[in-house]
Amino acid sequence: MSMKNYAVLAQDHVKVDSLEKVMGTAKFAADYKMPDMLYGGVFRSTVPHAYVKKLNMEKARALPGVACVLDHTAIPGKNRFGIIFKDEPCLVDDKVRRYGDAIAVVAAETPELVHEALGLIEVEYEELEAISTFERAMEEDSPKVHGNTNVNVTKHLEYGNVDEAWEKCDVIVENTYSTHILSHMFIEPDAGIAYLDEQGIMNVIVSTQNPHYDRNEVAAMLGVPQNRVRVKQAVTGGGFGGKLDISVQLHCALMALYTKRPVKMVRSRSESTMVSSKRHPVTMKCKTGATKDGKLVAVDCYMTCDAGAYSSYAPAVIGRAPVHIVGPYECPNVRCHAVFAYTNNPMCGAFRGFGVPQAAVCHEGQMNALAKALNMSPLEIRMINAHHVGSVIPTGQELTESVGFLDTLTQARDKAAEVMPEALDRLMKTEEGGL
Amino acid sequence: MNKITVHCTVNHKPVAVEIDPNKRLLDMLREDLNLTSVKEGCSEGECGACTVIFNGEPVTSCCVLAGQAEGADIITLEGVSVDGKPDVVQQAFMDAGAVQCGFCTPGMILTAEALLAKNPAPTEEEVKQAMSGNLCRCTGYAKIVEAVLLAAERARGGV
Amino acid sequence: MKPFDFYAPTTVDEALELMHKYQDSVSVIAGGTDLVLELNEYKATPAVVIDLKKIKELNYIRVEDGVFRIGAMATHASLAADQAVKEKVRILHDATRQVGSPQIRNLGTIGGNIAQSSVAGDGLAACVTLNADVTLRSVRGTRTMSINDFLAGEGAQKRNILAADELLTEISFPVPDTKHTATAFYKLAKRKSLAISVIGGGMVVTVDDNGVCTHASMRGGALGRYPMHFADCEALLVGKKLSYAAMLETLPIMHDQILEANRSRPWSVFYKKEGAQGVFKKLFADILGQLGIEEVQE
Amino acid sequence: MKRRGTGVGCMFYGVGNTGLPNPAAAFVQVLPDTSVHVTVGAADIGQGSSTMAASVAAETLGLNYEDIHVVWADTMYAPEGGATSASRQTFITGNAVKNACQTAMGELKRTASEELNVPEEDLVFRKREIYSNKDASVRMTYPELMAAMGKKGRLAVGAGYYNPKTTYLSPVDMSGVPYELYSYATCILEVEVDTDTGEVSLLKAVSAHDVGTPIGIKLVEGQIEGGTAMGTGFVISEKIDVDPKTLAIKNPTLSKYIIETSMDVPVVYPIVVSSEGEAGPFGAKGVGEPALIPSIPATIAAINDAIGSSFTSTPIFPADIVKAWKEQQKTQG
Repeated sequence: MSMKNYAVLAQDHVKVDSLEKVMGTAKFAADYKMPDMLYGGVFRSTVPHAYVKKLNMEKARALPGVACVLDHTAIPGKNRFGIIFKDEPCLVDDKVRRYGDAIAVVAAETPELVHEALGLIEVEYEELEAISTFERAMEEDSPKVHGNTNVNVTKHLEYGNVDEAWEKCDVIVENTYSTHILSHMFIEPDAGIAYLDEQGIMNVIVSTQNPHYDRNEVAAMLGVPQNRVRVKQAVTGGGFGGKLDISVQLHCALMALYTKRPVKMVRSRSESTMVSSKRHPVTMKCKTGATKDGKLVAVDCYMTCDAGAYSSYAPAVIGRAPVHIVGPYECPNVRCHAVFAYTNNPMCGAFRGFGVPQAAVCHEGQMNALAKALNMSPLEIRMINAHHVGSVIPTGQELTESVGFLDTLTQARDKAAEVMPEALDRLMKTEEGGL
Repeated sequence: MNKITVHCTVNHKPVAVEIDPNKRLLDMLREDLNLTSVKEGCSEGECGACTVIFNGEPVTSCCVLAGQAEGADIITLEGVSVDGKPDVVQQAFMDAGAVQCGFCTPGMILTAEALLAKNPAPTEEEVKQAMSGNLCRCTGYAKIVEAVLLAAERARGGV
Repeated sequence: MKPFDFYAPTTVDEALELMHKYQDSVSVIAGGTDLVLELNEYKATPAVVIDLKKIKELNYIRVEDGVFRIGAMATHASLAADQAVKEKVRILHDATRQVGSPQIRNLGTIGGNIAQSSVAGDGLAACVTLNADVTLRSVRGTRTMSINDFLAGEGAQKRNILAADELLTEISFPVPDTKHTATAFYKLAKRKSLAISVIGGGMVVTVDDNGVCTHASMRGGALGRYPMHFADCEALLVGKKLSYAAMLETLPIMHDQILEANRSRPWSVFYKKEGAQGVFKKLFADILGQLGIEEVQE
Repeated sequence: MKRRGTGVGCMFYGVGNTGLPNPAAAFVQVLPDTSVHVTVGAADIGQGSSTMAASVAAETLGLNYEDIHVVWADTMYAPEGGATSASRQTFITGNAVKNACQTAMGELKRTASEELNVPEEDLVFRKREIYSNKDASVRMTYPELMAAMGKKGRLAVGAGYYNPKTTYLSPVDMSGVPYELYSYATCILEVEVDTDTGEVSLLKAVSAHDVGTPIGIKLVEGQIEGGTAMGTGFVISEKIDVDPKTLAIKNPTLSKYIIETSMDVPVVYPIVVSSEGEAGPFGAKGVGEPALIPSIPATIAAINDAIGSSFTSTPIFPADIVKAWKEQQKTQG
């Protein structure tokens, strides 16, 4: 590492939040307690796709100790939110689009009473066909999850001339890659507390990765100016992208508005995992060509994804994955066509990497396949194609600084030679001779 | 349901808590005694965030009813620090960079305290074993294991 | 949690009186690692909860007249740490030291594991492989029976013979003669800690002075409702000179038995049958090593 | 039988949102006693964005890390921070803090220049001291400077923001400048596969990350170690199961969704690689997501290397491994 002589950087300092965390005084959202505080809970759908025909909240409302039971009619402002497309309801107003959609909310004096009240709410559904695959979503006669198409978002990247490039290739490899749906499993389940302060400002203290976005959504839902809402991030127990969407913010604020009392919501592990976003499962059909020297000539990838019931960060994932589909390698001809669909599956969203982990499964698989076909070592083919200052990526952008890729390759190799020499030997060998 | 009174020692002080029997030790510590360092991450004894030292042994307080604490000696993270200052394990967690989101930290530190009380010079493997009931999603455990070894070394007067 | 009344008796007799009084409306806490979760999720809704932790007379591990006697309230941690168990009964040592996590092992008890009779109970699989005896007590009396008979019975919970007012108090089995008998347990799971067994394989083998197998017990936990009994495999070994090759010959039989038993679960049977053979290969190597018969290279 | 395999995984990662504006801001004030308030919108979720903000402020202002107090992620007081996502806070909030500090330094420099009689451009602010880069003996302490500021009725305050230099991408072919800078990484990872049971043991992983300039070494290492573990789990243990009928998640608990314990993770050797650049604060780039990515393809490749399989899909569970191994034995036998 050659670096400037920094006074503070590139050294170790005790993190600013460490002391309170090791002392146990750090306040996570569930740790807040306020006088007169209520506990909140959500009545959720147990079907994936249905119209709500009847909703009976009277028995729950009649339970002593229950402060409010609210459905979508209680929302004073907008009942649609979402980081990019506003397609998710705070409380279901037209139809249920996934298992676990929020239909009603309850605030009561104790968590036990919340549980009991939720059990008293009655709902009647008119069930619709549930779309559970990308393929079914794309069929013309399939029911539509939103609007009149199940196409959530598409992207097309085109660079160079892919169709003409294949004849310049000495070797072409073609494979289909797929990744699965995963959960962030941040250790702290979602939680938050909302209250109106003495100035009438709605305060929301919440476990979140994006307080300013939360503020805007709470203000829109309440129909008040953004400066009448304060969102304060509680100490947050991990996120990994899973706390970028709205969790309890809107429900807490809505009930605090109606009851004029602080309302705390703490999701159980199951509820948290059930309704927070998931990693997009992506299928990538990819054709890659190279010269006999191992230089990449062309990449063509068709990418599809079942993004689940709501859009969340899908437009961000589908924007990022094509740009990264070749990996950190030079390639003069690239095409990537991507289609993400709405289904009634669990909602996918932001998860550490935004589609690049999925793309990496594809581009690294293809590099290994090429190495095998060309009888080169996996390290060698990567070095031959590595980005450097002056390389151009498939959007036409030239890289002008800070491209340390080759250094990561050589430094990883050298460290491996030291700590895992036999393992590195296997990597340096070509495929010849096989196993 | 008849309320019960639980007499126990919490963080070196005797307490008597009148409580409904359908509460867990976790609830009693957090709600009745306001010891909110005890975290609830999974409610099934899996993540270890609610770990407390119970009669000298680390246990997950979500798997214990409040009534079972009768007569017990219980330590939470609030009872670890010395005169409001971090003890050797807490300091080592800070110095080793073992704290990220911090939600697993209380359980991690208590498990480490219980380990070091019995085994002041654990091997790396023993530390990994001892900490294997505390899930962490941020650190990959490397710096946590490092912190426990560092604390052991410092406690023995090494550094 | 639904409301309930809570009792923490300090003697077995006191506990039995309470169980007799409240019968079906009682839930008993041995370790709590299952019951407290069920209570919390409203899956168990008893009117009365009886905690056994305060009953000191149920917490022991001792050897008496060549018999291991283990109190129901002995924790997994205490069994895993017990020197006699480690030296003489590797199967129980290896099963209990891998239950859940350190925290769970400090709470969970062998009696609870057996009384719960869950599909993937490691302590249960080990005790079944050992063909241990269990002692049950109620105000009506005491009965001792083999653990297999215990599991075969239909009591209050349907999962074993225990009546509503009956308490499992002791597990016992003869101390193995480690010169001639070896025991082993292998836990195949999805991770190295905090894991539920995918397969918990247990094996006990006795040989005579000539190395001929005189007794074999082979069980596979989590392969069925109760630890699967590979009786035909055992029969094939008994009377043979023990060797890795001889032991490997049992695997096709095991394969077919698992395939047959899991026909209704086609999605899991492939791995169960292949994985079980992998598990038993490790057990064979372990047993042969303990008896000093053969070093098996993996 | 136990077989070992090695895999390599590489990646690059554009820091910040893709071809979209995504600014973040910061406020700073140096108080009369030289302690500092830095206020940022960035949500710190434990990864260390606030520690980063304190470090960048201290480096820029010429103060010590301990002098800085950071307030974060309270919309009542803190300016827009944007999301803690896309590995963007070190780059974007870091630059915002640097810009805010530089604004605050306008008055500090003017005052120091007057007091020391040194042109502003020759002044060095470092570790609580201000001196001339021509003659280091011409110097004053920060408290002396703040006293002078007080006498002259000047305040050291600044607001700053930063928006990455990107362009919107073409709707036709996605051409344009999607990100201002990119992080790079390489991971080499070794596994041991039990062909009888399909169990995978993660042995060692070397993961080298070009972060431009590391703000803090342990901060970067912690990201790499955690990311590497999460990436291996991505391949061999984690999976959400969805009920085919209700489309509900069947395993929403930590007992059924399997993340790694301290006994499962590989031994990770993190390598912090630096590279030269001007875009990030002092050349720093993001590492949060890059930390995760390369161990995913490296794990797949290592398993394929160990048993000669050609897995192209995740997850790879023990049953898949046993099946692949058996099939391969069949074709070879």
